[in-house]
Amino acid sequence: MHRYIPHTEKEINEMLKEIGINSIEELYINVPKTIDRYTLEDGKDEFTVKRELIKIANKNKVFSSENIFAGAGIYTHYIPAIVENLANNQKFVTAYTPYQAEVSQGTLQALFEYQTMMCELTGMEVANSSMYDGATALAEAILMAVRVNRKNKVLIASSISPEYIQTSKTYCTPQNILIEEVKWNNNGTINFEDLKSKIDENTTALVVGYPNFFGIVEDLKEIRETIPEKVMLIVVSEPVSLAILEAPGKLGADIVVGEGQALGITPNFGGPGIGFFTTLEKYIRKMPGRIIGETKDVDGKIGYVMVLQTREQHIRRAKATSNICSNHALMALTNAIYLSAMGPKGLREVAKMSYNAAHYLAEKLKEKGYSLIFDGPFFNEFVFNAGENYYEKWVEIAKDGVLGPIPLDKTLPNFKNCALACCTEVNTKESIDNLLRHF
Amino acid sequence: MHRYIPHTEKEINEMLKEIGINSIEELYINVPKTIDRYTLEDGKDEFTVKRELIKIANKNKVFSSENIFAGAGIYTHYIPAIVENLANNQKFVTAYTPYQAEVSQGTLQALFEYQTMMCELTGMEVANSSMYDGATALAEAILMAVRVNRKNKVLIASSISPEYIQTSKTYCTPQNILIEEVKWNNNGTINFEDLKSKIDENTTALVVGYPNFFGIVEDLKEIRETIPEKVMLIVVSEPVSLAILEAPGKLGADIVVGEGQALGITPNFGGPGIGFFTTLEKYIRKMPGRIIGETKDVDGKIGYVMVLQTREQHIRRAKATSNICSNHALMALTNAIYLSAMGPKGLREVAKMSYNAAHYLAEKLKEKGYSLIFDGPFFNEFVFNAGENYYEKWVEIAKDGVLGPIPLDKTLPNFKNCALACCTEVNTKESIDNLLRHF
Amino acid sequence: MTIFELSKEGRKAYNLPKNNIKDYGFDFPNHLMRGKEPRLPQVSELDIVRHYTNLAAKNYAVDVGFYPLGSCTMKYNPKINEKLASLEGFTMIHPCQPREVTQGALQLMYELKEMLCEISGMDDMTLIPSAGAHGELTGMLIARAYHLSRGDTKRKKAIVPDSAHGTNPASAMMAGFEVVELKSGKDGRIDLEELEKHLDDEVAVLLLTNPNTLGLFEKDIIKIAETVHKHGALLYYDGANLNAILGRTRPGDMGFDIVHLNLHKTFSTPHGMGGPGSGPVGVKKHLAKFLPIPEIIKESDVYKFNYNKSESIGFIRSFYGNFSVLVRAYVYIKTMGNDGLKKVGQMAVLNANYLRKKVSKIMDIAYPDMCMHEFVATCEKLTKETGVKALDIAKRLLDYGIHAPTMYFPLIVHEDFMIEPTETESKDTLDEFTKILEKIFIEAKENPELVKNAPYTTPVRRLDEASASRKPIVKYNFEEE
Amino acid sequence: MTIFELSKEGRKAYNLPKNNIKDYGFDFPNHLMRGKEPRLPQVSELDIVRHYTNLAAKNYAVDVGFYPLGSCTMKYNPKINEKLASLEGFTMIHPCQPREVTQGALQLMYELKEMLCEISGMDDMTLIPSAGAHGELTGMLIARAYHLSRGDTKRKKAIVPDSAHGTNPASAMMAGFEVVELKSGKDGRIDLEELEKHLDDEVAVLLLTNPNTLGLFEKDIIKIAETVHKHGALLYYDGANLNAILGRTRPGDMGFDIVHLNLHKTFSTPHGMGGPGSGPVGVKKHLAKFLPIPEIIKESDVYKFNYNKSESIGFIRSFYGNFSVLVRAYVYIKTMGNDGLKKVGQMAVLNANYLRKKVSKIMDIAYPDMCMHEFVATCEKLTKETGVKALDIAKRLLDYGIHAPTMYFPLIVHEDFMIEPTETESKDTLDEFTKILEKIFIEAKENPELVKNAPYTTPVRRLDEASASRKPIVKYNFEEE
Repeated sequence: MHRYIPHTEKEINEMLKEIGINSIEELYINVPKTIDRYTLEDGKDEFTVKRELIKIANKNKVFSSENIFAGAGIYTHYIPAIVENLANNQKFVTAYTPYQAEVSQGTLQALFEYQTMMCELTGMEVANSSMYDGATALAEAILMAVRVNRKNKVLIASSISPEYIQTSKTYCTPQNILIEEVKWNNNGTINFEDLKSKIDENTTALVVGYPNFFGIVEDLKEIRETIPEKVMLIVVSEPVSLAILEAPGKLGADIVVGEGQALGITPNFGGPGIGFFTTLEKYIRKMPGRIIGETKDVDGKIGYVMVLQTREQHIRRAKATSNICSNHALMALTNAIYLSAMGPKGLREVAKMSYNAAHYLAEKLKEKGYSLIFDGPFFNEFVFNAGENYYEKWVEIAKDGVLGPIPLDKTLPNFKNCALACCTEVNTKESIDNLLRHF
Repeated sequence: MHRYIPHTEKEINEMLKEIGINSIEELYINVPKTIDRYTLEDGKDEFTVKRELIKIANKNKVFSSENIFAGAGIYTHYIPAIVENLANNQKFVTAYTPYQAEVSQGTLQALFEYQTMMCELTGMEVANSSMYDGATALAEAILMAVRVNRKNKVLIASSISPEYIQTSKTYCTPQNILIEEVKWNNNGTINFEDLKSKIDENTTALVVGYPNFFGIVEDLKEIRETIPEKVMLIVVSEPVSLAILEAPGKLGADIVVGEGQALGITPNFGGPGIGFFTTLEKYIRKMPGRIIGETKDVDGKIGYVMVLQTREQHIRRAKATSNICSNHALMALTNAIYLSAMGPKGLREVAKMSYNAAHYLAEKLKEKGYSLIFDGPFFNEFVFNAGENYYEKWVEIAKDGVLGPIPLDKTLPNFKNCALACCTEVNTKESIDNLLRHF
Repeated sequence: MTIFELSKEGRKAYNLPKNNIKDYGFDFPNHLMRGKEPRLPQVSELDIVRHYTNLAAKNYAVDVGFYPLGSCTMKYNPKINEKLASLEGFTMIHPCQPREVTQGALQLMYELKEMLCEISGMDDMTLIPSAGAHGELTGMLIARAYHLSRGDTKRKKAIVPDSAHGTNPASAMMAGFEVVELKSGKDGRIDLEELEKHLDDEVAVLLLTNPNTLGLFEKDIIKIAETVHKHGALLYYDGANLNAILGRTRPGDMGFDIVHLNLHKTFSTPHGMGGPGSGPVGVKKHLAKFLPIPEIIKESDVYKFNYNKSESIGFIRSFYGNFSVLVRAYVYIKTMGNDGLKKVGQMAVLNANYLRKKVSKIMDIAYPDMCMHEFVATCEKLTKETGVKALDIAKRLLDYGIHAPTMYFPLIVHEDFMIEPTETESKDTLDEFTKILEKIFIEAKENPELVKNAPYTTPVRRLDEASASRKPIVKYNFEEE
Repeated sequence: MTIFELSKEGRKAYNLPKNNIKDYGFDFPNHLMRGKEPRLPQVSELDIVRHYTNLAAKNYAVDVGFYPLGSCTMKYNPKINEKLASLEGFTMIHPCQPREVTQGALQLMYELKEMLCEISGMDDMTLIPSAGAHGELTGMLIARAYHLSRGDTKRKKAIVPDSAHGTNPASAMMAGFEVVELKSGKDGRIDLEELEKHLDDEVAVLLLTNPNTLGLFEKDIIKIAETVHKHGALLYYDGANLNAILGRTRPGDMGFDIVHLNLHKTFSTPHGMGGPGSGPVGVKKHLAKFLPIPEIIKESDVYKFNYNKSESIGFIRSFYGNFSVLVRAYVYIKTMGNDGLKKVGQMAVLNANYLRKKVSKIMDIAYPDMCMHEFVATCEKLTKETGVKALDIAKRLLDYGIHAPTMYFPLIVHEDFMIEPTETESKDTLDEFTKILEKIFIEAKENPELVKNAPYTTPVRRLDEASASRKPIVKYNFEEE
């Protein structure tokens, strides 16, 4: 038998006998046989599979971290060794949703602490314990805003990640929610005139980036003051930046969502990362996703359980706040371990170093005659005109071991020859100078 | 403060106050200050250290397993992924000697099971739960034999690994134990005439390899019948071979020792591996090293403890059976996990495949005109004349990605141009054919 | 103790590299600069290591023992999958790297898609959905797009059996459908007549799980498919229970138009306390154009993403799905292969039926037919007799070191357990489980309070869930507040 | 349950590659062919995973909690060390690879040797010894070789203080010395006069641990060294307690001729339930030629092994020592550096003295002087008063989730605890320990039986060690026998 299947021939026979049948075939009395063998190879031994997979992995170029200047939602930060070591504990990895709270306190407490950390970072009152990614977190935020406000128009700054906007549209269209985009200014922040002109009675919420896709930090205070009180402010944020930027919760955000990959998760070719989702206490019963709460056991000992499960599908079915069941809990744990390792000061240092590195790169590019597209204040990403045939150059230097700023024109045709540059604490002066040699 | 040292300034002051002193300096009233700073660099961050170490690691060539034809005590077998995964459990890794048995049952039971497995493999009655390596295990075996027999001459087949012989001599010389080598025959087995001529009243033990350093399998039965009953038979064995070879315990061995690295431990540039040590029950109180035994707790529940500690240094001091304290327990665990994964049939398959691969290589080499030095039956290693300037060729093909048979002449000057070839289950026909292209 | 209580101002567990770059100050307006520092923990590395090590020790997991959680397929998660998924060539690649230097990742995804198409009997597949429910939503959006593309705008209804997973109706609703519940027949299966009654030209899709959540195979599936198609609707397959039919039949062969798979169930990727999972969606040829963006294609030996799909439902998340999960599933399929997958199906069904037979001696089986990978048993009689409920028995199982089965689901059975052993459990384990269950039933009869107050030996005892939801405390209450 | 009891004939957890080589049969004589198959377990992969996962859960470890095992320096083992030591460039290299393709390994060993020489104040070093005791033996053999090389054949004695680690006399004996015990002075330190009495031209070496096992620094060390040297003997340093003096003084500076270090103590490589450790041995210049074979050298930027040392003590094991352990220590030193190591010493001593002060309020400190990294306390008074022994208190500590300190050692104190907190523990942890100890003392006075019967909450309760040694059962008893 196979090494993952423990049955011996003897046992199979004993079991068939207990069931009262004579063959495996009889187990399938109710099931038509429509296939006897797949057009797959037969199973291979571990050694051979390992060799094959290493071969495949080797076809992917692994850039040395300091030579990565690509961000756009997925960031290369240094991940302390303890993060991987602890998150790989198989008692976390091979557990499922904590349906039996008494034997899932590890999961539950870790997620409870994760929620707390996300509330602290965003300045919000409640967090759920994870969405799939930033894009779906935003889509769910919009759906929730509509559940709260019961109006069906949502404004969204065009400077949000195109994939986030598109995902939101995919989620919103069947609900007849109208998504309207708001233009940006020359400095990359939201255009207030356009914004004002689009707000109407039917507007449920405004979505802005903080920082936005172009790295520019929106003035949330001014935005909050500009839009009517009833219009909910949904902020898409990048969590590392929140170590230096004022918490959106302090500036009037109603929902803060975003991608949490930057907090200790490897890039994974884009997934899994994690969507974080925080909001105000008053909306908690309208919130999608899993929420963990503190309680006591019969002996008065503190413990943790899933709360407000009546919002969820297994109870509420078609009336659930969302269809999320499996989420990204292991990634929430990873975030929590990372944030425990960095603490407020470490995270601030990461943010500060990322900021400095990006500004150094921008300064040097400008010195070389490359122009930045937006002149607003940016965090660790910025868009610049990279010159003719940048795409080809980019592929060239990638083969050479440097993952340069991402060409934007394939995604955003208006940004011809433009690139989105990103720096973090792992980019050294030397690696930036090395990148610059290609410009 | 440093990330491994939790003290805050505030706490340091509180602690000094509690002690009743004003400065760290005062802690050292009894200690002269002879150094203020080492000529070392200051501590580096994890990211930087990681980069430096990867750079160093990359200066070592990692051969693809199927291209490794070097053995000589360290073997390249396939190690199932669970072995690493489970042995890396930090509750094993960061525990110490099970002084508090009640909270060390994991360690104790695993070692108890390891002892059982080694007894099964060797056919012996008792095993300790580890020595440093095969060489020191042999040295300790000789010392034990002398403790038992109280005679000071030990015969050792010259066909044992030169490092094992040398180590034994290092250990034996201060005890005035005389080690005399016994020659080999043309077929690589022990020369019975030389053996007989060297046995005398003062002979405590004979040491033979099974298989020996040249891969040749000695006839233990004939040897046992040849030497007087009182002369202890110490067998140095290779554990994988024991899946197909008769257990030395069945052939009259008194002590069986060897290197256990082949059982699931990575080569590690030679260490850590593990020395195994098995013997007969009647010698248990003369045995060196740690031994785990089964017992019961006050409620009658089965548990495990260290036994016969009165043999050990912390109690017996200068009269201890040996000075071994720290041993290679984690490697014993690794052996046990590997043996659990392979079972009797898997291990036999490993042995059989290794045997076949080595015999295929030998056959092809002979076809090409290379001669084998010994014509005795071999397991998975053999010595052949590799031709003029083999050493240079060997270095050349190593740079090319093949770790060829080990040149012997640097260690054994009599074996000019000879090489020790080794195959295991990971060497495929293709990889052997590829090696042969260089011959 | 929470990690926040371990925190000490000034303690640290980090040490960052120096980048030798000057300080640029900040050019944000003052009111956008952070005022109060987030109260993240300030702890040492050892504090963190112990905290999470001790938390993990409080978890039950597949690696600890039997986890017969029905509908969740808690099978063994092979360590080689974890090992290979952690290769830097898979984890350390950025999604925006040029395709010239990510051909391995693209090849793996392309091949996985092909293999999953073969296993499910579908023509095309997307690997993007991040969970089963995400796959369901994707599937429902495809159904919606399909009907709209034909100008058929009145198909607003989705039919969902009353035994279905809760995510089915929730996902249908999210895709804009009105959900119509279909009552199960007396034998726990779809009642064809009842179904016919619900089918009209407003029905867009019927969602089925087959075998269904009772572990019963819908024998009439071919007829069901014909009927659904006859009415112009689509048939959707919830792949949660695919494990049961591996090597025997395929959703595509049964007539399903759309299917989602749960890689974290059938294909052994770990459940991670709730995720990440992966819920690829396969479709028949006529629906391929609606699959989400991007699709992965192969053109003269080069693997590429195609974003140019005018009729696609669009983006359903960022990037390409949960790639690391895909790697694990790929390794699993390579390891099992055609022969292994067939054995998986067979042994999963054998285990379930064996356990069903054994459990039937202790409590009633809800629908005592030959089951597939799982079955539903009810302790209603015991409850009436002793007051001991399914929940109590579940908690008592924890005392004996076994994870409780799914309870109180499907909703059409009362005081029930949905028990799925999976193929990776041995007869010994099943026998042990039966023995313990038997013991608990005796306890319940002799001393019901003992069972009602269980568990006793767990890290915490029975928790007050009701008041936790009434007044939710969902974050740590910092003392200074 | 043992893994043997899980075994079922025909179950398997392996799957080997095919090598496409024909079967050669066997050409061994029949009587050398295995008769009975070894009764290794036949289990599935999941069986193995659960077995070892559940075994590990029964272990206390540094990663679980406070482990103040005196003399063992149970400090935090950083995970980055583990991670980097597991790089294939370190684990998957064969010791016989040509040096042309192992320069990284050789460089690391060479640099580690240099760094350890600097830290210990010695001139040369071997990294080969595999444990502290192996290092001691190596050191003793060097002492022996030194005297013999001078033709001084009558130096047969090694002096060992009565407070020394048991390995000291055992190692000296193994090197052929006759062991002479030196009684400690009233202050727990070496009594110079007493020492002088023992020194004569038959003494080869004095073995010292400094600070000694009472945690006290031998203040007279310079004088001791002079005296020993004056008599023609050598001074050996047992490095078990090196943690205490990091950044302050060095064995070499104190006049030691030979020193062994414990990388698994001072340099944070994990203890692995007992090993593998590593016990490098450093010597002053005049002894370098006696170091074991091979030595590692650097010649015009090429690192090499040198086997050509005619006066060497020879081989002490195969190959080059525990290389993987060396990698961890190298990473640790790089991480800590000059500044970090100094802090290690300071905080280790601070912690010990703080704890000494706190514990002194509960029980007597054996030698109440300023201590170094550890101290010895005795509960003799309590024992007389209540019958509760150090062992009982130790077992009761386990109930409170703390590993007991070393007990009944050194032998010169009774009912004692040797407590070494290490620098990686926080004040909070020390305070918590004190609180628990206090509680146990109260328990002992109010209800001695409670403490005498401890532990209660551990995986097993107090075990019968006596009968286990009387009739040792040292392997599983297969039923069929």
